[in-house]
Amino acid sequence: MTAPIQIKSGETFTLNVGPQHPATHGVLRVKMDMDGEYIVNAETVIGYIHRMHEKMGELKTYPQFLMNLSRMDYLGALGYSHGHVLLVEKAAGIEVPERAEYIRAITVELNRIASHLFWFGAFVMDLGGFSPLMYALQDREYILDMLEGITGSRLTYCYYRFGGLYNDVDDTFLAAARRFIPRMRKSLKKYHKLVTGNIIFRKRLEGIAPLTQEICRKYGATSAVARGSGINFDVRKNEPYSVYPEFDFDIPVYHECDSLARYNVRMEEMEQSLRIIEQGLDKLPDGPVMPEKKPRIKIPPGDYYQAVETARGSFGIRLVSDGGKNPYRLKLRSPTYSNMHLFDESCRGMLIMDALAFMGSLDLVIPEIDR
Amino acid sequence: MSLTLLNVIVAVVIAIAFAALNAAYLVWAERRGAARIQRRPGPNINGPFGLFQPPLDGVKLMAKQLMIPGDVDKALFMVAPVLAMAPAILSFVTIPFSEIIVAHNFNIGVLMIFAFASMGGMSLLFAGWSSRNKYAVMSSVRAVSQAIAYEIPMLITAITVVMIAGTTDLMGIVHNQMGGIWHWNIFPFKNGLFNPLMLMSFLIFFTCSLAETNRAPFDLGEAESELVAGFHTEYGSMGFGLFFMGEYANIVIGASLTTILFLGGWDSPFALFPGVWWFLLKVYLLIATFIWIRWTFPRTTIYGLLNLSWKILIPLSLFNLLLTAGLLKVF
Amino acid sequence: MIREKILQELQGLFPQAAEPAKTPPPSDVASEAETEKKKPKKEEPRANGVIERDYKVHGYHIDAQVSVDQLLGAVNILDKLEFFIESITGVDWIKEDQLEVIYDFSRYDFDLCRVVIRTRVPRKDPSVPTITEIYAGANWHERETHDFFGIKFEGHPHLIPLLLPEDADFHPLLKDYKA
Amino acid sequence: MGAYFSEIFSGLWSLLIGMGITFREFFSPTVTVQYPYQKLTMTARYRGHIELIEGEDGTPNCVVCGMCEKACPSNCISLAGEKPEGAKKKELTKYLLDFTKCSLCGSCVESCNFNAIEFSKEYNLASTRKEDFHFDLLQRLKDRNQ
Repeated sequence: MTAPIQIKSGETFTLNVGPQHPATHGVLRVKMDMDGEYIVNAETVIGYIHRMHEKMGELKTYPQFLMNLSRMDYLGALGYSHGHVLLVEKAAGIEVPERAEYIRAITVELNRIASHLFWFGAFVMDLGGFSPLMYALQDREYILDMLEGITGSRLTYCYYRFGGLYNDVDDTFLAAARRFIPRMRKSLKKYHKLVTGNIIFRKRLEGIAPLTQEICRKYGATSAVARGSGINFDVRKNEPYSVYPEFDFDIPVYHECDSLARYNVRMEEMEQSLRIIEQGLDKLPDGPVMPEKKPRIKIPPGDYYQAVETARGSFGIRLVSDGGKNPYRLKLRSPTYSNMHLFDESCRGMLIMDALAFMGSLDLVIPEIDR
Repeated sequence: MSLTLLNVIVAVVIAIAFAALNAAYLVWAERRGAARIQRRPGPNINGPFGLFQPPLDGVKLMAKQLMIPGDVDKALFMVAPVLAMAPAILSFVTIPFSEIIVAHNFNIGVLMIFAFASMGGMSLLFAGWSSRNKYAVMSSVRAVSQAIAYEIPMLITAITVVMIAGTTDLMGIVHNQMGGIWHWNIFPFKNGLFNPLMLMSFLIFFTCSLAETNRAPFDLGEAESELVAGFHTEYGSMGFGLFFMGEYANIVIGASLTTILFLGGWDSPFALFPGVWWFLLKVYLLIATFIWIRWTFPRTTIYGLLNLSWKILIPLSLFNLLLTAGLLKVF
Repeated sequence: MIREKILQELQGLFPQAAEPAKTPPPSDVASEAETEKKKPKKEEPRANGVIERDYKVHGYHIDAQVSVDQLLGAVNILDKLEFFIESITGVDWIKEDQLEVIYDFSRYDFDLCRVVIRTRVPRKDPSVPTITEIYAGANWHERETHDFFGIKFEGHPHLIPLLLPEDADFHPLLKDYKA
Repeated sequence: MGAYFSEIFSGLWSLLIGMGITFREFFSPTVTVQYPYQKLTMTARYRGHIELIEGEDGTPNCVVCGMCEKACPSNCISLAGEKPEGAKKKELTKYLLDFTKCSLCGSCVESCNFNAIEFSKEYNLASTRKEDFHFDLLQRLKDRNQ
């Protein structure tokens, strides 16, 4: 519920939400000027876990930087690694075996579902419902087990290599992935019954925090934030990369612009990811997952850009090369950085509980904002 | 005279013991129940089924240092937790567990319980205000508006029942419902009086007792994802422990009152065991529903909660009051 | 095609380039192969102008280097054509004693076109006008660039450290920064 | 007026459906693992910290080429070796792993051409002291053989 800002008492007080606050999912701080429960003004303060990945990128060689990408966003790590390897492969002209690209797409989509599941749970927990989180984590656990079986890690994967993959997938993974798809579809039905249909839940989100397309454009919002506002934008479709053109999937777009629309977009995205995984498993070609000769990474001077659709939106990575062993400059454009930025402007006049629900609907991962 | 006094003192001691025991083991039940809903075992290390967990938690709470932040209003800060616990215990005095197990039966029992219940809202206001914490103040303001919004429909539904029974005496209300399950107030046929809306009244009363005890989905006072811990943010040790116990004691009171007003008190549908067990069974079933609801739903918003009260519960309960009054006149 | 339109509009910023007879490349729209061949040989800074890049290699379509004065005009053109802002960043060209500010823009619709606007400022006194008036979302990006490179964005409403500590007086992405 | 009541009823119905779901979950079996009492075996590709592989004669396969040291992004490996008189290959004298910095990327194992290092399956590592994670892998190899 938003009200026009009118301070009747002429008195406001400042409320520090964070850096340690249950709703901020990490170390994020929002300085809010409040009039009672209404927010008059908000200023987001970030940078509490800034690690300067970009400088690390300049100091390390190309392969050494591989593992940093997964530390950016610990929930959807593979999407970020995917962007990095695609960029370097494009710039250095490395051919990637088809099987490797398919496995990348499958694992990225699995990771996207895992990330969305965690967001789903955490979002409902922001609204005060605790059990859905446990159900979501239970489903996510299947994905983590599968990915652990092939990558060796559960969260911060370092699986992709320039030219291919660290190792091939095994039959256990393929069988588990096939089993996972129907189970996940059943779970999604359960979530829709338990949460989406719930009257309390709907009342809390319907019409809350409307974001116009103009605001999305001025702030560069992507992912479900843009798609919930009726913008049909998904890098996988708009700027096809990897083997995504081979798959038949839809981009969910909702025109309500409110928090519920953003929620619906993500829930439907999980179903679409399942479709991609299903097709990927069917189409998975045989062959090597790395080129026979280990590729040499020699990048001609110039600058290169690659955007990928991660679980949190359009992740862009810009590489300025001077032809050396290390990147001359590596810029990581993180999607939640832009998505979070519009919070300040949009939350004015909202009640604090609506603002925090709005914040949850943005799907924040703080290390990804701070880099 | 002195015998009555002695009687009351003994009753209060028993009530405290009962409340404390209930609070401790309701926490255990809540944790186990929540865990089962979420498909995990819950506390299961200390003792069989984790049954030693509550006393150990109590010891831990009591062993902690009683921290009083420097800027607080000390008197109010200390009074608030006591004020949360005391009315709940005093309410136990008048609750009839069976024909004979009642500490002291007042002929204004319903009013007395409501009077004590509104003290609970005051304790939250005191706690939040004296803490000098912005979150706590916001929480206490919410708690007060919530308490006001929900006491009205709750009282109106209670008055409906009082009108049917013709007495404010809790014993009398139960007596009025004796004689088989169809005589309970929850069902529409009652002593020749046909009122189709009594089930709705029951639901209204149940919802209000959820809100009145600050239980999810109406736990706006301590909405942990917004207000950190709400009114008890600054409390630690037994201060927090008292709030906690008070909350659970209030739940027991709320469930008992619902049982007495709508579910026929100790009246047994079929006489398998004595009435007091039937009473406790009904109360604990209601409490189980409280727990079940808490772990299923997300929290409402403050305006959603007020809308629910002023736009739905109050009109409907008023309508039922009028209807009942009319029916009483007719039959 | 939005690509041709934006190319035309951006070239409009360079009046001398509009008459190709007078000034030959590199300020003209040079073909990709030509510039690529030239680049490695001599490391002289590129003159201002608009270049169409090979998307398959570089990942963006239009690369416009403008002077500091032309920046707002260029960004205004993009805003008018409904581009959204991706990011703002800097590069430290220490050999040429210059700092480069790079603005990335892209589109929401399926008419794919990524535009890069870049401008160079001297390292000594790096200052460019802010574009927060046009794109409100540039706010944090500019603050971040100020953090990392010390580039001043004239007219920025709140130019204090964002990712670095509040009292930071160092700029870690400068090439001569030693921790 | 009709919308008012239909909203109340549909709302109540949605709440009941939700409660039905949690009710069913209440009676389904638990899925968690009671960690310290119950342990899972790690998968074949699980990445613990690295461990030296020994040859048939009990000495490490390592030839002290230093590839792993070079490949490591965080400089957590330091090794030394010497060539004894008359021996064919260099012999490892020191292999230190600073596990506090390691991010388990696998670059070292990948870069090794002599099958000298592998991932261990150890995950029960916890300590309050930093020094506990400075592993002397050569010493660990000796301890393992005893």
